[in-house]
Amino acid sequence: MARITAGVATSHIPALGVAVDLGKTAEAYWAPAFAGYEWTRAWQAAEAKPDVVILVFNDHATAFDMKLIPTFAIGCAERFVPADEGWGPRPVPVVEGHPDLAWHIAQSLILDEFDMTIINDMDVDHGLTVPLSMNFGTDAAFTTPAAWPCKVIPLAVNVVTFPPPTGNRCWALGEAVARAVASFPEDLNVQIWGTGGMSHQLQGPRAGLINRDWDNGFLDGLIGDSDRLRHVPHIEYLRETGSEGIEMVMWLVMRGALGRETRLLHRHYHVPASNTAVGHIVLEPVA
Amino acid sequence: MARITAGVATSHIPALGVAVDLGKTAEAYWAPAFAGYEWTRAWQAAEAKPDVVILVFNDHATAFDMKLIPTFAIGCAERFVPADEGWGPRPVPVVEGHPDLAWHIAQSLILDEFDMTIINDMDVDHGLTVPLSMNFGTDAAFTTPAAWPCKVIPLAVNVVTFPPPTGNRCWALGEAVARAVASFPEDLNVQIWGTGGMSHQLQGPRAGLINRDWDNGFLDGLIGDSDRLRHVPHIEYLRETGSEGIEMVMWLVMRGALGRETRLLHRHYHVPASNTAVGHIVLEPVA
Amino acid sequence: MTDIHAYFAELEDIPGTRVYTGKRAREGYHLNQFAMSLMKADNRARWKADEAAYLADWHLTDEQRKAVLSRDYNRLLDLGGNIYFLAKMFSTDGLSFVQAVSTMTGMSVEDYQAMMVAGGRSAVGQRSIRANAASGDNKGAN
Amino acid sequence: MTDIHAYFAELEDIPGTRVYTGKRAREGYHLNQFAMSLMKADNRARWKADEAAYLADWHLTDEQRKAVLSRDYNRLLDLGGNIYFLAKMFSTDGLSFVQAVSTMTGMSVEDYQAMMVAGGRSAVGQRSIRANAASGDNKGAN
Ligand SMILES: [Fe+3]
Ligand SMILES: [Fe+3]
Repeated sequence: MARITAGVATSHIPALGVAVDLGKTAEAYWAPAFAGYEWTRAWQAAEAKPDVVILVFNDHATAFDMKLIPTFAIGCAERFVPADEGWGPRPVPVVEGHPDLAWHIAQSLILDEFDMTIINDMDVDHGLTVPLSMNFGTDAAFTTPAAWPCKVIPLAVNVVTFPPPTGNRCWALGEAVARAVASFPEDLNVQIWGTGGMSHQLQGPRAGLINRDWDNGFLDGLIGDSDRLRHVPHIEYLRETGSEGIEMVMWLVMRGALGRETRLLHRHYHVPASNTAVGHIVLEPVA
Repeated sequence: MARITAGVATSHIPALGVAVDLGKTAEAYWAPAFAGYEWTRAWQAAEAKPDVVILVFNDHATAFDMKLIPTFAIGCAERFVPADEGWGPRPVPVVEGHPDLAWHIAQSLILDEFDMTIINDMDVDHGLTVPLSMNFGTDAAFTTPAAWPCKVIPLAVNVVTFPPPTGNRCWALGEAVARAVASFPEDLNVQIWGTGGMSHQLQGPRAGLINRDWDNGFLDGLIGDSDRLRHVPHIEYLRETGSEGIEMVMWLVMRGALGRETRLLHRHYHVPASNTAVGHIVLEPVA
Repeated sequence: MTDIHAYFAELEDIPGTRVYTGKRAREGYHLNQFAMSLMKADNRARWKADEAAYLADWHLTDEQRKAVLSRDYNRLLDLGGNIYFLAKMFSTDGLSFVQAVSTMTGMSVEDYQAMMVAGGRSAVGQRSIRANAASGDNKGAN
Repeated sequence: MTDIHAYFAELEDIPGTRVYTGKRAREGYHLNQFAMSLMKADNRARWKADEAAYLADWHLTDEQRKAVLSRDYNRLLDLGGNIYFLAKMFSTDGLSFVQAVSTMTGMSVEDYQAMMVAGGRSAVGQRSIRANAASGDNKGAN
């Protein structure tokens, strides 16, 4: 039986991907941001070794333009090619999907009354590939591996055009994903990742907003058996963490999938990377 | 305040559109199918006069291919062009949207935890244009009017790739659409239409299946205060009414939007039109 | 919630019917996308000029390719084709839905049309492969 | 369920922020689709060769056109632009997110970067236009 063994959340800041791709991770500006991922990379390689990652992310006007805006879309393709976001694709491996499990989850979610969009062809942007760069590989220079060590099921959430799904709906989606994984007959070690956030605002006179206290309170809220984050309204993310801080609702899909209680394995917070606060947490479900 | 004043359901058989477009509605084969729409056309023109129709339909491999399959998609564009389904577009007017109300409904539904896909560009196939042909126009020859007499908000439901949304989810979507319409400040007379069905199977050795009793029982179930149809499982539609009879789940969106109780205004059933049973019902909500 | 395994098992229990599940959608992905390409007039012209050459651009299996060229629609359903996509093929051939659909039933177009005018095919004995087997009634099984 | 009118009213209450609502998405539809077109190298080349000629193919309002040509990003946000779409414009100009974003804050790039290194902009006094007005604190209002 497939099972969700861990949840990982991380910012997916494009500049982190650029630092990896240009070999700048050891520079003074970037080193503290990357340092917090060293524990995770060692754990992924030596201990966690997922077969599949369900990677919750958002597209940033890359695969989707304004013609069509799915609230929840699940990638069921054999593979997903890193997108050209306007300056050439990132020099990272093609992302291999897991169509068997992805279709199973998609169909389970629809029977469970989530109104999924099924995607069979999608290029994936930094929102999906930067978290892979932060988690995988073993050398201190954050060299990109020749192939990603596991399959990936992209789960795209609209957080660009308002309203995004409510926090409650995201959490409930995570719960339903966990039920779907549990009913997949093959024995698979599955992780779920939430990406995006933390504090950032990329637009307008208020750009550059960072709220270290709120972000850390959010990280606290993911640990243990509290479900208070489930009920945080959108307006609070926007006021407290900036207009793009709303991406954090995607972390709630991850949290919801871990069940009633979580245990903290690792945590990291750093300001700034480019315009953004870097946040990262690794959790496991408490059975 | 906008309000839902009536619900209409109808088959959307492409052959009915062809009969209209070729001026064959009075031929012996077609006349009985069309006769049952005369009451409705007179009522629409003289009495009902909707400002907007929310038209629940499915795309038949026209606007959507297999790259992307939204469960529920709502059309928010200014206009929707009749699609070329392979033999030229139907010679019918462009369908004018109602972006104000459509965006309002889309946003309300997302806040109400329906995972809508928003569509800003979509050609519409016979699933949407045939019901317009059956409802609008006043002459006995079913001549297509120079313009449709109201705005249309397309609401596309996946009923092609399994699983479609459950009957319960469709009914609940209708209830949420009604709440959304009720919170729109402008005074608008809104109808909701469910389309597709009734019995038909277009594939395999069992093609041509028709189940007059089941279809009529389904029509019965839409009238009054029963919600038994809400719980009919997909397999029952398939076994009893053919593989394409599943389209009837779209009628439940219409029924759900009419509230606790409905009153019958008009009803029509005829076999056959091409491969299909023609079913049609007009209901109003009982306040 | 619904047991997904029971749900999909039941979908396979209907005589003479291939429900378009995710499993079939995967198998038929390139087949259906090929058929969809015939929505465009240019593609139809290229297809009509040389069907085999046109198919060479699409990742079909040999079995799919053969069934496309021979217009074996039941076989195409088995190989992941969906009827709304396959319709682009038979429309390009100038066939109506009634004509194309009748080829899947083993009936002539005339007999099929006569059946429809007489009220269509009855559901009796056509609801369940399992039930038919249990009752010894093999009519339409599989 | 959420009161939709209250929900959207609150989104307009954040100082110096244009939340990308459906209303803005409608107003900015062609603007954002124009920006999206710059994801393709061919289009970027045509755009760079003659910006005004390139824009003529897109249904922008005169105000949007003017703001595009003058790279007035705050104005573009007012006119329905979304930052992820507008990013295709400033990337084509060779600007990073930090450089482009700083132009919206009235700060120099250097000052903006120094602010970020020092921990970023505080939320204090930046949470609510209404609350600021009530307290007589106008900082960042609108
Ligand atoms: Fe992001
Ligand atoms: Fe249909």
